[in-house]
Amino acid sequence: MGTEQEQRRKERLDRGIKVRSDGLYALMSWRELSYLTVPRMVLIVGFLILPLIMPSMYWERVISIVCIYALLAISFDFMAHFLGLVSLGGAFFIGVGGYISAVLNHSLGLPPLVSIAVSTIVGALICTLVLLPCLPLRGVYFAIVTLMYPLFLARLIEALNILGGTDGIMGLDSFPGRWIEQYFMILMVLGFLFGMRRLVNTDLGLVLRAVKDNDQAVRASGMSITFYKAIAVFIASAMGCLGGACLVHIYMWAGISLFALDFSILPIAATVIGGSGTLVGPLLGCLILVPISELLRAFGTLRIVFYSLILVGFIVLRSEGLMVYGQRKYHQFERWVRV
Amino acid sequence: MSGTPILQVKEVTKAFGGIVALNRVSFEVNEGEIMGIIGPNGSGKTTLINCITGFIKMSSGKVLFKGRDISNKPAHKIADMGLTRTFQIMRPYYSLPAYKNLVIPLFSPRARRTGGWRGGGKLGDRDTVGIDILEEIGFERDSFVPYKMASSLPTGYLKRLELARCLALKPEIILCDEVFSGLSMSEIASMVPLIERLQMDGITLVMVEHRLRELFRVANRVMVMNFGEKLMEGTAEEVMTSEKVKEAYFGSEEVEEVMTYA
Amino acid sequence: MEILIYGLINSVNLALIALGFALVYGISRLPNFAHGALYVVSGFITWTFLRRLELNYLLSIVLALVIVGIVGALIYRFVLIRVRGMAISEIIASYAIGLAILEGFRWCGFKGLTYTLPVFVPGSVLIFGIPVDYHRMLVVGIGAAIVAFLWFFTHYTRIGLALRGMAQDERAALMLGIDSDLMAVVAMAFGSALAGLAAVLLLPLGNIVVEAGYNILVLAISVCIVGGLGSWMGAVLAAFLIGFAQILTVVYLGAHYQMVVALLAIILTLIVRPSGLFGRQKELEERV
Amino acid sequence: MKTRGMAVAVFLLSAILCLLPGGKALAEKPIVIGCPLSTAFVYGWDAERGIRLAVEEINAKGGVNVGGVQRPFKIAVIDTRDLEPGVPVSEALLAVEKLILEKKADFIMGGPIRSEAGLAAMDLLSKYKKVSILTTGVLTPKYHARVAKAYDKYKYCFRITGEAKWMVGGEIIPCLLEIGKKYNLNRLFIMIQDVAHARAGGGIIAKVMKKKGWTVIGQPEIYPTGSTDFSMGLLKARREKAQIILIWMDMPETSILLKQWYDMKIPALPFGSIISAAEQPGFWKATKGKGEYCLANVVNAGNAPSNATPWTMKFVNAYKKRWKIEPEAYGSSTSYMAPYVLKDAIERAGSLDSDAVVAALEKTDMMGVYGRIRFDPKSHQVIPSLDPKEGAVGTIFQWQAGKRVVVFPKSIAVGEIKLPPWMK
Repeated sequence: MGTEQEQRRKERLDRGIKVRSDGLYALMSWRELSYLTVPRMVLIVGFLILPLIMPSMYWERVISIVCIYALLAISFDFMAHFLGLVSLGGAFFIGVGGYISAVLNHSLGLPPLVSIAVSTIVGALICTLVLLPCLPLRGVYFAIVTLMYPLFLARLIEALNILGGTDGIMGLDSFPGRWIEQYFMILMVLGFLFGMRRLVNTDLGLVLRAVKDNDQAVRASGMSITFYKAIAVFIASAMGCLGGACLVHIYMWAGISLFALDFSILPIAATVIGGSGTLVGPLLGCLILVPISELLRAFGTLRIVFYSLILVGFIVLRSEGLMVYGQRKYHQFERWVRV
Repeated sequence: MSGTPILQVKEVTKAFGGIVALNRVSFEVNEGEIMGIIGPNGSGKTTLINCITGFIKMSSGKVLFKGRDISNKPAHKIADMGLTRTFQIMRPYYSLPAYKNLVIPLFSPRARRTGGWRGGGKLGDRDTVGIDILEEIGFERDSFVPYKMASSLPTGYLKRLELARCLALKPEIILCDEVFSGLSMSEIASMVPLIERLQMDGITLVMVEHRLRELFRVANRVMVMNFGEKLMEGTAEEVMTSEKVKEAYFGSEEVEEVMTYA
Repeated sequence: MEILIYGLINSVNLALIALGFALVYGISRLPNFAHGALYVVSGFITWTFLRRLELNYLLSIVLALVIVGIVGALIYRFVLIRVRGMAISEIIASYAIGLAILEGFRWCGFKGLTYTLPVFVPGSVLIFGIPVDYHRMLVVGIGAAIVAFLWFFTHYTRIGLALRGMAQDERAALMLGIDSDLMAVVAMAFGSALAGLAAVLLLPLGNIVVEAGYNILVLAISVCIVGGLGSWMGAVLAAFLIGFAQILTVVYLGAHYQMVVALLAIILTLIVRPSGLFGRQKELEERV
Repeated sequence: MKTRGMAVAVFLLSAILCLLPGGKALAEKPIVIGCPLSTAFVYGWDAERGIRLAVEEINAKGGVNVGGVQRPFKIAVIDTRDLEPGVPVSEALLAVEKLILEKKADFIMGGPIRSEAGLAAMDLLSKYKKVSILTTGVLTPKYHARVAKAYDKYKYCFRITGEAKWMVGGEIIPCLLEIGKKYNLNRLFIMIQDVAHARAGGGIIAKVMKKKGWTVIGQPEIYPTGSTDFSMGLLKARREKAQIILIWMDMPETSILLKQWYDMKIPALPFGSIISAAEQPGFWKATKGKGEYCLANVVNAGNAPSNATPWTMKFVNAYKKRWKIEPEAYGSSTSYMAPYVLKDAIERAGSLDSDAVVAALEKTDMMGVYGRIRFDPKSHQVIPSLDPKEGAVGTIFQWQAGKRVVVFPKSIAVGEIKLPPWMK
């Protein structure tokens, strides 16, 4: 009965070139050198050329929005995958960064680029301080607190009628030039992307991963976990606040709708689709999701339905995300093997 | 072995809701000494270690380390002072390779100050220092064992990794929580000389154990606990002959056997 | 005096809203972020039965609750069951489904302010000089009845005990032969039906609007967190706490701080006692 | 094989292209009107219907004569979702930019509806130098104040609908005083939504009515957007014997407020300076008559049947025929007038150039659906008045026996204000 039919199973093996070029830093041939650098160059050059080949200025604005969401997505991915802190607080970072930059620009008259830089640092400090008491929380609790912070701040600004109340702060000046705005955003995203990838492999990055893996062991090694979590939250919120500050200067306006839920949900969707843990994945996720949502704009609210169904599909089918799949395909090949 | 007490535990009590886990336990450990703590399951041994190292808040009592009061201080501060511990349930970083597991403790403020286990004040590259420590506690240097992922290491190596984590901090005292449990005879045999070498390097050890035969070979003094209270304290021989210990262990033959053997 | 009456009414409303969420989380550890959507959807379904098909009011309510219960069960069976355990995926998946349902209903025409449900009993009466309408009193009565029924159900019926077993410890329940997935589906169906019931009771007071879904979710989460995620009795008590707190802020502090109170309650509780007032003490389990 | 396929495709493409300009009737390139509206809300789809009706009528009569060439209007509507909570305003601004840059809109009409989005869009419009006529939503006086303050930057922004300052000073307060004289009521209680324009409006009304000798009870009760319980405020009104409750809320929960007011039989007349739920004709059926006696303000005439000008009833009937329902929200008549005002301005300017059209718009003088339409040259705000012959006339109506009866201003009133029976 069926015994003679030989069982076959798929086997995955690393490609020869991967093994040779992996870890050993003496790269012999151009082929190995290109094997490593080509994907990275494609990403960098592609992302830099993108604004130039865009049909109309409108699509350039879409790219700036992609950059903002990409910053948020990378910060979410960094915190969730390398720190174990699942934060639904993208809107919180955007709001804090945006409002600080608006106040600096509006009342102190700082030029946009200066106010963005200052608001990124100050915003990150404020976010870290505000989140400090919630760092020991785990899983669902931390997620819910970070989800509540933006809603709370929005209602607070609305109730106390400060910072321009519900009308918000208007008349902020935009970036000096169209191209400056575009390439400032892109360079920031690429800078943070490759900066984070390097950070993750440094000793500090290892400590953060250890905090996620087993924080009691880190405590037993004489290091305070809250301190290291605070450093990581500072880095992540710096990215978020930068995004917020840029958004405010692109639209020359800041209001309580900076705390909108979209800023929390879309980056997570992008990370899930792009592949969490690879830091490039979320960027890819944004590059896919934001333009799609623009194209579907004509369908009105059906766009959101389509959006959430993609998200549910990716989560439920638990495909590990495009980037992880891409890496696997790039580094390995599969063949059938008789058992 | 100078006689000055390095660790003094006074009247430590801990109650979880109604259950009293520790009931006014007090003892002292002198510098360079190996002290054993034995007792049936649930006698509060691990809770005692957790209280001393600050992982659990004590209900009452004091702990002095080299004369300084460290009761209820945060765990990482106590570890930073040199009072390190291993875990009964091992806690390596499974997602990292073995030598990278040591990068974390070598990243701690204490390691930077003291330069790690053999550093003598200056901390070299964390990876090489890590591999040195691993080699010293029994990871073969030139094999690929230090580079294997922690998740694929056998229990013996993981237990050694726990010890290596404490060594990386250049500790003055290590509280070992059942280092021998779960090991095969051969692994224990190779572990005992390691413990003795640590003692010669001047490290004080407090070992919570069930395997009495190996403990009695290394321990200078032994304390027996039962239901959260200290039953008695004394040299290995006194403990083995005392009636109270027999009752606690209801006359387990093992004590008899060890008597004939020692 | 009016603070007492309307504080009670507000608290019962909050309890009804939060009960479904607390039940689902209590039993299967699943934060059901589609709660707000199920609430609003049951309102629209009842409306369609009532207006389009002219069924009698009670029948359309029962049908709507059954349908919402089935929808809740299907959501769990085909979507959430595959993401059990991963905290972030559960939250995102359930929130995304909720979003899809809500925006889907909005797209196929349920827009504007003209969708309402009639009140059970029109008119109002003066109690100690305070006008209270019959419908709100009815809601308080039904609310109390539901809490009593839930207490009876979880203490004296087989399914109820099985649900409580799973709430205490899922693995232990599995060992005793309780099929945890089936129980989770039952819990989700029950939770969604409760959300529907809350909708059917509270929506006649105003009109059915898609935006209400988001507020309802925030209120449900705030009550469940303060009450301690996992214990539905805690949620009922927390509902009274927040209900009266809101009414007091409206009277003494000013009405515009009302929403701020609910959100502040969440943040403070989570920082001070993550497991909430009545939740099980998880402190030890996390520490060692 | 591949190259041959390419050749065929190219040939086909060019054939289609040259056919296109052949058609004569609608040959001229259409004038594109971009409408960034939140189509999921009554203000959005109502404004869209108004504009669409006007454009259909204009195109039927041959379109717009631009320097001798007849060119039709073409509408491009985009959903800005700006009235939805949780949606960032940048989404609405992105929609405006999509209209300008991708759909190549020559003019923007209707405008983002939420005040903060409208104000934010002003900077964008001045950046791209696009003429925009705001017809619904944005009521805040800040809008035309900014135009007046930085004229050369914001000169492209026009607003054809009424604004809060005139609405309060010119319509609501005189109407309140009239009710006060008629039934000698003078105790006012104010309930407003926690939104900037509501706070400002509520504050001004409280101050002015105090000066006019009315007793205003306590501070205005401010309710956050989305609050679902108004019992405390209504009970306070009852306890303090308020006679008129002024309501300034544009959120769906206002129907909860009205139902509670009716159930509690609060002896006070609800006066909705802005009360979104009560504006729609469907409101009556939805609340089973519980909204009886509620006064609501629809900012401009024509949104409720009245005979302000000969054109008003013509518009109401045309609207009912086209969309099978009476004009719903306060944006419909203004949105209907905007294309006509634009057509008139373009024909006078003779070209689509923004600056020329701005100059022409400033000299607009046209008898429209809700009175005489003229723009203040400095602030580009339509000039309001109580008399349809002088300027744009507002409308306050009262729900009486299921119908929306216009009761103020006197010049176009159709009925008298009535008090609820339990108030006598």
